[in-house]
Amino acid sequence: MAVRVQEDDFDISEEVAALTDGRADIGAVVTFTGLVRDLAGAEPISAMELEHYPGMTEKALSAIEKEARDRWPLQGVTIIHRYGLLKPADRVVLVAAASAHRQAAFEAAAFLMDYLKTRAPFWKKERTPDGGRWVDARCEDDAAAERWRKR
Amino acid sequence: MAVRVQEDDFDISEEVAALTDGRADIGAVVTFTGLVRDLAGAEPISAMELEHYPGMTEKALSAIEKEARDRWPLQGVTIIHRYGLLKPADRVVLVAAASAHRQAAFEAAAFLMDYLKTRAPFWKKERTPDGGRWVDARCEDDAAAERWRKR
Amino acid sequence: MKVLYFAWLRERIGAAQEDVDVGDSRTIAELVETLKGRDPRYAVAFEDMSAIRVALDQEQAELDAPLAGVGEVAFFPPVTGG
Amino acid sequence: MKVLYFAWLRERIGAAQEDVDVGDSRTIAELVETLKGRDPRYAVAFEDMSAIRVALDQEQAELDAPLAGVGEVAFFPPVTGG
Repeated sequence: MAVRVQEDDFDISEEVAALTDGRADIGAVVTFTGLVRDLAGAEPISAMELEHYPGMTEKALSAIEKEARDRWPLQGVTIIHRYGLLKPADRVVLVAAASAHRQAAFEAAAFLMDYLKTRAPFWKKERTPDGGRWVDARCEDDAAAERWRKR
Repeated sequence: MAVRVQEDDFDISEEVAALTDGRADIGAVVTFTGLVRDLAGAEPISAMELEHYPGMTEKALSAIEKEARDRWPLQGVTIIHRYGLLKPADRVVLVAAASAHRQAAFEAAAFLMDYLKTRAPFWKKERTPDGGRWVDARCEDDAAAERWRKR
Repeated sequence: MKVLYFAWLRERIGAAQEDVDVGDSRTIAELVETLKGRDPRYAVAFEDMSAIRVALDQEQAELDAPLAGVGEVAFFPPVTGG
Repeated sequence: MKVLYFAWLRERIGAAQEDVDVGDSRTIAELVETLKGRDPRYAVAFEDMSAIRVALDQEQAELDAPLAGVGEVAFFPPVTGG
């Protein structure tokens, strides 16, 4: 399955191999891996809780994958997003895009992340020394998604 | 070493782990993997010979890495390029860029590939049923590198 | 109708999910008013609707979207995954 | 001076590397003319200089770059790695 929502970690090489094994028409694979950082602004983070909307999450990610495949000639797409309790340095999200040429793979991977950030129903809560704090949505993410709007 | 020129294959997960292990200040890692395709235009390719200029290759790749680090706030950069005889579906090149945020990681990885394509002294010869053929440089690659020129 | 709450909305309302009699609410906005009149927790949670997103049957929707034929409504803050 | 050839230049000239007496060549362009006068293989290989790139001591250089103080000259086609 190209889209997975899971508590478990993932392995980048395995996911790339799943896209490329047994075929020789792929010239470029771009991956993005998102990780938990231990700082939010000035405050240290001891853990990150990731909540999501089961059912809608898979639908939203599949819709984002379809949109990417409609826009670029892709031989493969993978989106994996974890949920549950994560620690600093843990992997959170993987997207991978495979194409004959690098421009399509780069653009599609950036697009997948921009849309995922603004359309997939996940919410992060940071645990800090002061307690817990829900992460605010970032204007920059809306702007990043906006640049893919078709004119 | 951030830059490696080698005959051996590489493992994407290992290279990403080398960038991220033991630190929690990295939020984004983008990788690009280039692979040998089995078609060049209409002709099937049975193998690809990759020649390079030992000494100059490492210098050129290190200069490209330095340029990327000057332009973006990066916590890590990896460039691995293989040489020798490769087969279709073999991995040729890996670049990885690690940063706090995804935009820097995406842009730096794309920049590294665009500059590598136009500045690192590698030459590809495709083996086809008709014999061997040196790959021509592509105008698109010059244009892709040109977009990073500082204005 | 099945109503879901996520993130700080879930925490403020004190429930992840409940079955709600939507009464004569025809739109999401009217449903929100109905809920706010039912308990102060809703009035607090739904105080600033500009900070709240809505999905009908797992598709994002606007506040004036009609509820007719809908089985599942979800309220949540702007998403922060990735 | 150490002169290196890569890819199809190496194949046409029939050598990857040679020691060349540059004579009174002061620039790369003059060295190319010297080589072309030495053997027809060079005349063929260097026929279209717009298709050839040059490095002096492993740094890319232009055809009019001076040879003074240079230890290693390399001739090659536009690069095609990645």
